[in-house]
Amino acid sequence: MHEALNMALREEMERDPRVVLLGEEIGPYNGVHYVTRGLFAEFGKDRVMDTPISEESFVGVGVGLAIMGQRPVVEMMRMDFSLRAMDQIYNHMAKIRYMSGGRLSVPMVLRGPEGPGPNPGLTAQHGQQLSVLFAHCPGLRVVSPSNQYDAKGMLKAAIRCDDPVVFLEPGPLNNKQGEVDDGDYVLPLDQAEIKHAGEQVTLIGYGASVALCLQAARDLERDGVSAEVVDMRSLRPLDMGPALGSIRKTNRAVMVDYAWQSYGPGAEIVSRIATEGFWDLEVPVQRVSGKETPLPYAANLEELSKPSVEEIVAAAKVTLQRQ
Amino acid sequence: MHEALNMALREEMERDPRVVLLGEEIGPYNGVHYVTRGLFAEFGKDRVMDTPISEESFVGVGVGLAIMGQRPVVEMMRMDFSLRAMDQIYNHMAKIRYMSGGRLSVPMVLRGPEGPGPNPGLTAQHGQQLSVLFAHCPGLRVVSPSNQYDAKGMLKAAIRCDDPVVFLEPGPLNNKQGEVDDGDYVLPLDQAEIKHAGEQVTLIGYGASVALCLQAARDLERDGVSAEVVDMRSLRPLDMGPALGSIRKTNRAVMVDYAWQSYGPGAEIVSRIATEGFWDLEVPVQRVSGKETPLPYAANLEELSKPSVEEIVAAAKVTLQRQ
Amino acid sequence: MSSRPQPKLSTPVGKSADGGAAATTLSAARRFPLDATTLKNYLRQMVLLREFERLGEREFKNGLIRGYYHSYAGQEAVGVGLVNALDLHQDYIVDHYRDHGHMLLSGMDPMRIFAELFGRANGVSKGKGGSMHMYSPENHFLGGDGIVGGGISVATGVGLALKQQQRDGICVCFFGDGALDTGTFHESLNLASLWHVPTAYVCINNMYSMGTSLERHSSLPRLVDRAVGYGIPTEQVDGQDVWATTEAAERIFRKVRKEQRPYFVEVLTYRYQGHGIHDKPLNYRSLEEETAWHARDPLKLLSDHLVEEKILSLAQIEALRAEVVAELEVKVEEAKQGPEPAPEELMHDVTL
Amino acid sequence: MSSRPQPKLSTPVGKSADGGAAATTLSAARRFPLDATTLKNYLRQMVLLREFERLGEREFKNGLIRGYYHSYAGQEAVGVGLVNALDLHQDYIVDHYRDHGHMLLSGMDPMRIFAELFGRANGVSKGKGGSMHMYSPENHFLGGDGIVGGGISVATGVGLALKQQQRDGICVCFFGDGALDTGTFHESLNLASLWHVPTAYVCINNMYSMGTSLERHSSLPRLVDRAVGYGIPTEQVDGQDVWATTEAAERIFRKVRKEQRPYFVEVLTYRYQGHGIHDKPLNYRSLEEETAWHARDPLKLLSDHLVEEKILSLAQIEALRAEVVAELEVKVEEAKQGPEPAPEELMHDVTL
Ligand SMILES: Cc1ncc(C[n+]2csc(CCOP(=O)(O)OP(=O)(O)O)c2C)c(N)n1
Ligand SMILES: Cc1ncc(C[n+]2csc(CCOP(=O)(O)OP(=O)(O)O)c2C)c(N)n1
Ligand SMILES: [Mg+2]
Ligand SMILES: [Mg+2]
Repeated sequence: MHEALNMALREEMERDPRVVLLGEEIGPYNGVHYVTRGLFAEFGKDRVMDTPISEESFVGVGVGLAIMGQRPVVEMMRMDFSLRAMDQIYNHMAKIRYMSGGRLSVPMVLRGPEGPGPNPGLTAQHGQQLSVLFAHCPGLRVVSPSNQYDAKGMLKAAIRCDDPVVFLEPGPLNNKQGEVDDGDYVLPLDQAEIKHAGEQVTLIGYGASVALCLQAARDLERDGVSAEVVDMRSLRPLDMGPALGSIRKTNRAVMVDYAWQSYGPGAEIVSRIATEGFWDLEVPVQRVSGKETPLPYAANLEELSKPSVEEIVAAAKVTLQRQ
Repeated sequence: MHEALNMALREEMERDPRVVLLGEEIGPYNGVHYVTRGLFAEFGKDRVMDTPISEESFVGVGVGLAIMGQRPVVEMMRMDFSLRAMDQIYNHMAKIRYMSGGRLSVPMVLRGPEGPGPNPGLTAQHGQQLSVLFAHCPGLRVVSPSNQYDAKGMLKAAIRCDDPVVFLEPGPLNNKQGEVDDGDYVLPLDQAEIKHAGEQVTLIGYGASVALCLQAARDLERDGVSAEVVDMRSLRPLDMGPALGSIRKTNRAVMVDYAWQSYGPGAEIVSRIATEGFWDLEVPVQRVSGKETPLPYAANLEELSKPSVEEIVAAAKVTLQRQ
Repeated sequence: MSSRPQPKLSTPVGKSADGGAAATTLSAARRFPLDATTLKNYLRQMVLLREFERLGEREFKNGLIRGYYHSYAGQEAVGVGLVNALDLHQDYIVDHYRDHGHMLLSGMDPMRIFAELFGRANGVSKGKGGSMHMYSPENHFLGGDGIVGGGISVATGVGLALKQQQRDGICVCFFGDGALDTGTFHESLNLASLWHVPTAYVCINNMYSMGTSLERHSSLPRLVDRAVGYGIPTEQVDGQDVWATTEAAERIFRKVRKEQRPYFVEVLTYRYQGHGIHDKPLNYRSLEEETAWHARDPLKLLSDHLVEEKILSLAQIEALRAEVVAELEVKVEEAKQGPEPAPEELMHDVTL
Repeated sequence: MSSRPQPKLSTPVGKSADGGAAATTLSAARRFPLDATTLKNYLRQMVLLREFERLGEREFKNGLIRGYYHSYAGQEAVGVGLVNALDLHQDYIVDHYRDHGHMLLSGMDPMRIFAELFGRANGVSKGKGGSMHMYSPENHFLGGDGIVGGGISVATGVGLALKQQQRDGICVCFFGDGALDTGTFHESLNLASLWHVPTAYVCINNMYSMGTSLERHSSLPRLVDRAVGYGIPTEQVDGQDVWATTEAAERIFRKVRKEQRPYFVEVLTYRYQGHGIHDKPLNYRSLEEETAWHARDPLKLLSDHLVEEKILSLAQIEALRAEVVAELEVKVEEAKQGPEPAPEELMHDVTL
């Protein structure tokens, strides 16, 4: 996915001189996850700024730039490190518009990879999926793309958005290839989308878990089960339309998420389905999530800790047993 | 509630010399919310330590004390300020046991008031209910009491617990009086409890929202509706037993929470009910929560932003309309 | 701790890390020429700030104001000296929660500040922000803030933006002595120094972080000594004396503007009231200490001079005060007339 | 920046904030007496650390190790000098992620470290922690850490605990030059100074924070100059020379122990490998620079001396190396035999 993100950044920087990047090792080092590759050479040190290891404060710098009319895009080398910046994110980036009675806005993007990937062995402090920490905070927009096409269009839209946007890059998909549309297009930041049409069960994901859902749908096909895959794309605001519409048809759903299940993003989505889609559900929604433990190092444990295609397939079949 | 908390701290400090307190203005100043009142005079500066405004680091100091066998109780003057300490909370306090393969434990308590109270006008950065940020994190125990009796017994249990405990004190109840049991008792940290028996609808809360549920139950009684009130008490781990048991009887539930609704604690509780209690629910679970905005200052807006007894009563009646 | 700053500023005078002649002493400052008109104007401003807080606290007790109230009383010479040295057509202020004085000095209408404190729709932030959260882009006042140290990195970004946009302005960031204990202060100074950010970091050292005195929260009592690790000039200024604050501010801001480099300023002063309106300061400080500071009250120092120099008589000063109070009372009444915010305002301004 | 530390330690020698004679120069250090047995033992330890990383990187390339691998190669004289100066029956170490060397020196079995790196059940952390997350309470090694600066406040708490428990031990906290850019470093030093915490804060300045050279991430190139704001002694030490590190460590730790006060030490050294195993350092630093540092390789300095003094011959040193490697290969093989963790281990140790 990094090519698409890189292209989005380059295009927006060319289009709008107010767009500036801040982050660790994004300059001469070219970025740890390739997303900023080549941009320092092309745009120079005033627009691609290497930061010391001061997450709280360079997020705050982003807020200051944004209220002054710049368009900062701030990278967290890994989203885990945003734990250091939570005060700036919750109390400044997200709230200044409201606290100022709408007099100021914070057109800023906070982006970086989350979850257990691209490479294995990230361990407990580097591979967390903390999406819900952002999704819970009014004042933010929180989105996560599931493929190259969406990644580019959504990042460009995020940069042009006058609200602060937390752009969650699915770590496991960072190195996923696939050609990138070189057109200048933007995508909505508040719309879920059906990524695979099906009839019998609805698989719901966002970011990296969409890839798992799509694979599960293919596997289920082989077993004669037709699954529909919904990509939420935006966690804040939530667009429940496509999921509820799909469930109206399938009457069954599986929520898939890399995050820890308890209080993860899936909790809100499932509760919305269970209330707004109550009369359409024939069986309980199934949940497939990351296991509730810090990310372990050992290969076998790390695999066990992640949501798997097999679990999704099994969960889908559970929803089909009780008719 | 502060008397009960104060008594719990005093008793545990008398019982166990390893118990030490850290926090802002908890020393000679006697604590902003009275919870540490008198303890500096009684136990002195080595056990009641005033800290500078360095939340990230004095939480880290607590972690260091804990792995060395002390029993630190670290106060956040307001839980909002723990946003500054999220890295220590998520990556150290919660994970050291796991990352060390169980060789170390972190017997530490992080406590402080959350939510819009005790006094009004706390505004956007001081009155947040961030419970879910802690509840999502494996490795932590997260509890919140709803009355003086529970507050004392749960805080004493938290201090004696070998796991790190986040003890969420309901700000709105901080100044609520009520005599305190001066016995040396502890309460379980992982058990929900029925706080008011009823037949027709189940009202579910934790911390401050339990008081709203109890008032709503009384009001509903007047209107001839019998409501049962479940106090979750622990958010991590969740004890769904009492709520599910109650719903098996009432077939109806209202989830009440001061937190922002989207991705708030209620989301997980509702999703658990909607899956594990699926066959017992006759109508969708209703949710009454804090409105999704930074806490506004104006008196009328602040009132509107909080969950109200009226909303709970109305929601309960909605569940009773469709039979 | 004996080296703790005393009212009479017995502390060694601030030395500048870059060796510049940044020393500010009372005498040196007194030599700084301020004409009669300016001095009269400054006195009027100081009276405005002092009386604003008096009325504000009165209305708090009357129940019109809720939550937090942090009085600026005692620190007037800091704001008057520093804010007047700015050109707010191009310069910006980022403040912390003790912000009423700086808002008034940046030209915001007291009526709208009162209205915000009353939680009315005609308030600076439509009644949604409250005492700590007012912003006036027109006046280049970019907010108070409720998080200690929370504005320091934001002000670093504001300064950086001015640089990136190739504008002439500078940014001034106000915070208290307690903010030096927050990591973000140190992170931000390092960034500002590396990036040559034109932001002046002004620590208003009023000797207390809430109920904690300087020597109990700061490992070194001279805060300039805690800001030397960043290769930026630092300086200690007498915050009771408006000549001193004016002289220092004009010189320092000129330097920041010209060299496009950050600067750290420690202004020594004292807050007269408790930390917040409910706080009883005599629980943690002595009457003697308070009296000593009041002996160098910034309004007194200026009034005495104006009287000595026969620029104003005591009667004229009293008249001026009465006039200011009368004006403020009108603002209070006007503010009270404001409606409470419409219910739908609750959900407005969260996002677009 | 010309003032950037050069291999030959051209930087002015560290000065101590408390005025103590804390200067450490090569010459001064060389006068520090270390007998032949000690020196031979130190050489063996340095070889152990160097060869451990060589084998570790080999096994990473063989696919047995995944994720992160941060080599200690080049920094051996730091660990050998400092850790040997501790009494790990009473003292404690809190480390960051570049931790293999310090774990070996604190007496942890290389087999169990390899096993952890291989993700096996017989690893230090049962295979759950990985390279950055190993803890050995028995050896008083309280963990590596993956968060830059994350251990600094924890080490402050460890030192405070020793004080509260009235034990004789001290705590030593290791971190890199990049950690000085994190706010928690500054918060922690302020706390440690206020509370008289017996923790020595040791910054291993290897000139780079990942791909960012010192002068690009630090507003002052001498890190001792960034730690002066806390009223605690600071000192710069030559990290290539084991006499220098030993002399400084013994003197400094004695002082911390005796006075129950914190101390900041900047040890100048260089990492030979990339930041992590995938990093190509020549993308951001020159071959000349690398060569210059290799000219003062800590193993070379010590070997040369041992040969000059006829304590060991080159052949004996080669033999020693071969012997160490042989021992390590056995450990690697033993570690490989370890089973992967049982599946139920996934959910163990999260909470009780
Ligand atoms: C991160 C954070 N921690 C704690 C508080 C509570 N608090 C508000 S003001 C204050 C004292 C700050 O004193 P100082 O910085 O000296 O400013 P002053 O009030 O003296 O102007 C504290 C502890 C806060 N608002 N933010
Ligand atoms: C809070 C945080 N931000 C960023 C990172 C990514 N990171 C890991 S090590 C490192 C560089 C640290 O360099 P230094 O402190 O000098 O230690 P060294 O690697 O040189 O030993 C960075 C940026 C991290 N682990 N934690
Ligand atoms: Mg102060
Ligand atoms: Mg380094």
